[in-house]
Amino acid sequence: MLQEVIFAGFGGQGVLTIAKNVAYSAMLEGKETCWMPTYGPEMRGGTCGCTVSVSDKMISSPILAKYDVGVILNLPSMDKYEPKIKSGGLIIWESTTITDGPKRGDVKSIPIPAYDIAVELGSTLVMGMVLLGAFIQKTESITIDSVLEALRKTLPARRHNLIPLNETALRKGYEYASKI
Amino acid sequence: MGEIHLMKGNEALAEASIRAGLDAYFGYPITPQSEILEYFSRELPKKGIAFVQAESEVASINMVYGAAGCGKRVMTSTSSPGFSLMMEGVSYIACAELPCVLVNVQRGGPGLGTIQPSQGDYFQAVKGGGHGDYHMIVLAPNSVQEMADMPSIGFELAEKYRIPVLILADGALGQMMEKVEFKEYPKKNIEQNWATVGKPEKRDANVITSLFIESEVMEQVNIKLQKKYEQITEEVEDCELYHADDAEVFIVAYGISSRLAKKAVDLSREKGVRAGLIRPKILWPFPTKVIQKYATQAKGFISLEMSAGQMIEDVKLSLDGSVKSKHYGRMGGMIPAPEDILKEIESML
Amino acid sequence: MLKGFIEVDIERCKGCELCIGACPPKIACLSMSKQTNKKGYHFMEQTQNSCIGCGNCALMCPDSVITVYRLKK
Amino acid sequence: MSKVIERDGVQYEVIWEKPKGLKEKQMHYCPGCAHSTLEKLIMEVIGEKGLTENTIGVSPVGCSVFAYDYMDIDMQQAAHGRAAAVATGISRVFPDKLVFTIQGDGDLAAIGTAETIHACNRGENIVIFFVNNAIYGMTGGQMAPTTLEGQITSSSPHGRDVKLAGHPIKISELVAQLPGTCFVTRVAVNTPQNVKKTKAAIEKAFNNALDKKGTSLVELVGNCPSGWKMTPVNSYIWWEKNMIPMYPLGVIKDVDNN
Repeated sequence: MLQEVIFAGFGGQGVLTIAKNVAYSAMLEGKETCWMPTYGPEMRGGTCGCTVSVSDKMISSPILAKYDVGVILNLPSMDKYEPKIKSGGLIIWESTTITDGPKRGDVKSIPIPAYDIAVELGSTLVMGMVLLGAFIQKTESITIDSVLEALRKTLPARRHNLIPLNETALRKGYEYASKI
Repeated sequence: MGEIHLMKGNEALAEASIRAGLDAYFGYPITPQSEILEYFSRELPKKGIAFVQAESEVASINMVYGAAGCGKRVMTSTSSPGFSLMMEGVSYIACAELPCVLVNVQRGGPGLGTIQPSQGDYFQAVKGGGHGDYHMIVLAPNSVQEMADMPSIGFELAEKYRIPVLILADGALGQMMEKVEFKEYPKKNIEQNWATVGKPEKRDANVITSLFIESEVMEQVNIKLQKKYEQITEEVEDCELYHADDAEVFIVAYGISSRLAKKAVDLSREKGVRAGLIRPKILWPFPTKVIQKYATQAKGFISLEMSAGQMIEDVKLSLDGSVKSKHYGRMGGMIPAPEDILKEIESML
Repeated sequence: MLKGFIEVDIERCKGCELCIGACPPKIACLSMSKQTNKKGYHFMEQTQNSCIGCGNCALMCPDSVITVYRLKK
Repeated sequence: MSKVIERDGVQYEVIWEKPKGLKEKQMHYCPGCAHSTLEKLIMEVIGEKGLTENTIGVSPVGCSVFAYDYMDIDMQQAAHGRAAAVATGISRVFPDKLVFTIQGDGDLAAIGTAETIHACNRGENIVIFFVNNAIYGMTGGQMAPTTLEGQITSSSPHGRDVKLAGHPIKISELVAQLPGTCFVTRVAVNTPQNVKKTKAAIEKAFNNALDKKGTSLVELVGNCPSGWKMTPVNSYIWWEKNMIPMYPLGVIKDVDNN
């Protein structure tokens, strides 16, 4: 099993962090993984993408041109990455702020109003976690438990109070996706 | 087995260098290697290890010269334009026979170029780069794990042969995160009686220099260097082989390209095409004997590089006309697609 | 009895004459030799016994060719 | 205790002899060159203070490039302009050693300005000897950053035109502005008295380094008889008449006296 995923949005939406959570969780599950940002000179606000490969075997190329799954957080990223999703692939996208979903008929579209869900939960910062919950539900490439363990390992102790909120967000996203 | 970490290549290289007994680091910020500088700036002062953010790459490499001349384990890191600036210093270091480890996390060029990964600095790395007849040993990692393994290997080689060792990475290897395990790295145990440490009464003064104004002497210095390079060529070689045993088309690729190449080899094998990969983990000296060994069974060689074709020259020199060969690659930070590589493989049959 | 005297490493002398200018005018015990050393420089020498061992010549000599002696008190 | 010899039954003290720290090899410097005098004085101080085992010197590109052939201490030869960076590297891995450079004006004040300013600004615990003779000596007397206005050199044959070539740069005054420097002084070796003052400045600079006070820069206003195309004696006259008024002698900065 090899799964190649692109996470994309604008800088500051936490795209790199969500992607890192996926890679870290995969590592904790004993899988091979590679996290690769498409970095730009601008440190904030630019379009920001990050690929994560997860596999049972050694990962050959970490640089990808086509993806199995896209997790898309803003419209420019939709425009950029929709054509790069493999036929039969999956696009999980933030449907509160992105008005136009994927136009292709050969990919599965999963709109998640992650922004609204995050607002309901009291913090827009967990929007990414809502989408990650949906990603887990649809791909089963990692589990919510390993994301939580990853958070415990990667967040500094003073931030551990945020883990319950992140867990709620993950589960909300998972739940929402299970109905699609 | 040690603890497994998920780290960027740049950070893994920095952490492993500390574990390998680094005594000093001098550097200057440039994308995509600044994490190395930042990591050291955070960790080295805590450990009492020398760290200076220099005023330029020119200054960094000369700080390396000074500290390496004292027999210490010294490192600098930069990316392509910065490495060009260091060339003068590297030439001095090579002639003065100072051991040190240099890191070039390549970006696209020429000029200021792009910050995306590239392999356009191969010639500069393996042919010398600066003025005069000299070489560096050039190590080419292709994973975050190797980014961590190579500083120690580099220091060992540098001290054994009194030669600068270059770790030639690229932006992708520097920026990507993978699993990495830190190992027990050997510490320096070679006596360096040539180093400037302060002259005791009973020995002659040690002098670190690359100036030999009399031609007769300068030629002898060159002969000595060339003998050393011959010895290294005999003794140092490291290649990874992938599906080589029965391959009829070989990709030769190093660094990040070799990961793309592996994928292309897998794709070919799925289609029944017998492709294989020869990956030099050490670019200088070039693994000529390995290429020659597999030339006898091969229909063709492809040098896959993210450049206009540089390593292809060494592949051709190794093959010496015995088998056809060609270059394939993209430039400027563009990445060759495995599907396109596959087409190139098929074209060699 | 001499108040002082110098010894000159003739072969290292480059004949710059700075020592001569440094010798106090009242003493003026140094002059340039008509002869040359192996390198072809006219070297300096002490030609008068008026040396007081002040050391000025040696201080000025860039090439450290002069050893200065002064009567021990 | 000075050495004593006997001649004609009378005892004489050795007032001055060639420092033990100078190698036997004869210096390549031209007759009357101040470089030689400086190296002699440095080795006198190192010998007198017993610092041989504790000192590492750096010689750059330029006339002082061969300093390691004369000074019997461990030394490194640096690329053109980079001596301060090389000294930084040495000093950072050997913080307890005395590290010094000897650099000319072309080396230090042109190609090596960045390295010089930044080493001084970081307050590297090193001593920089700056031999300013207003000319590139080794390459045949070309104009240097410190060349005087109107001064004729092989690359300013009509005299230095400040409109085209800028003004003579005063490095000591520049680096004295930097908090990293603890001692900046300008000396000369054109008279016996000034030679003594130069030696005292060297001692003070070395003490500063041993006490880890920061960067000391000792500018030796020097001569270049060959580059200036003069006899050594005439170069001393020109030196006093032209160089010293432009580059006045004396302490420019001393944190001990603030």
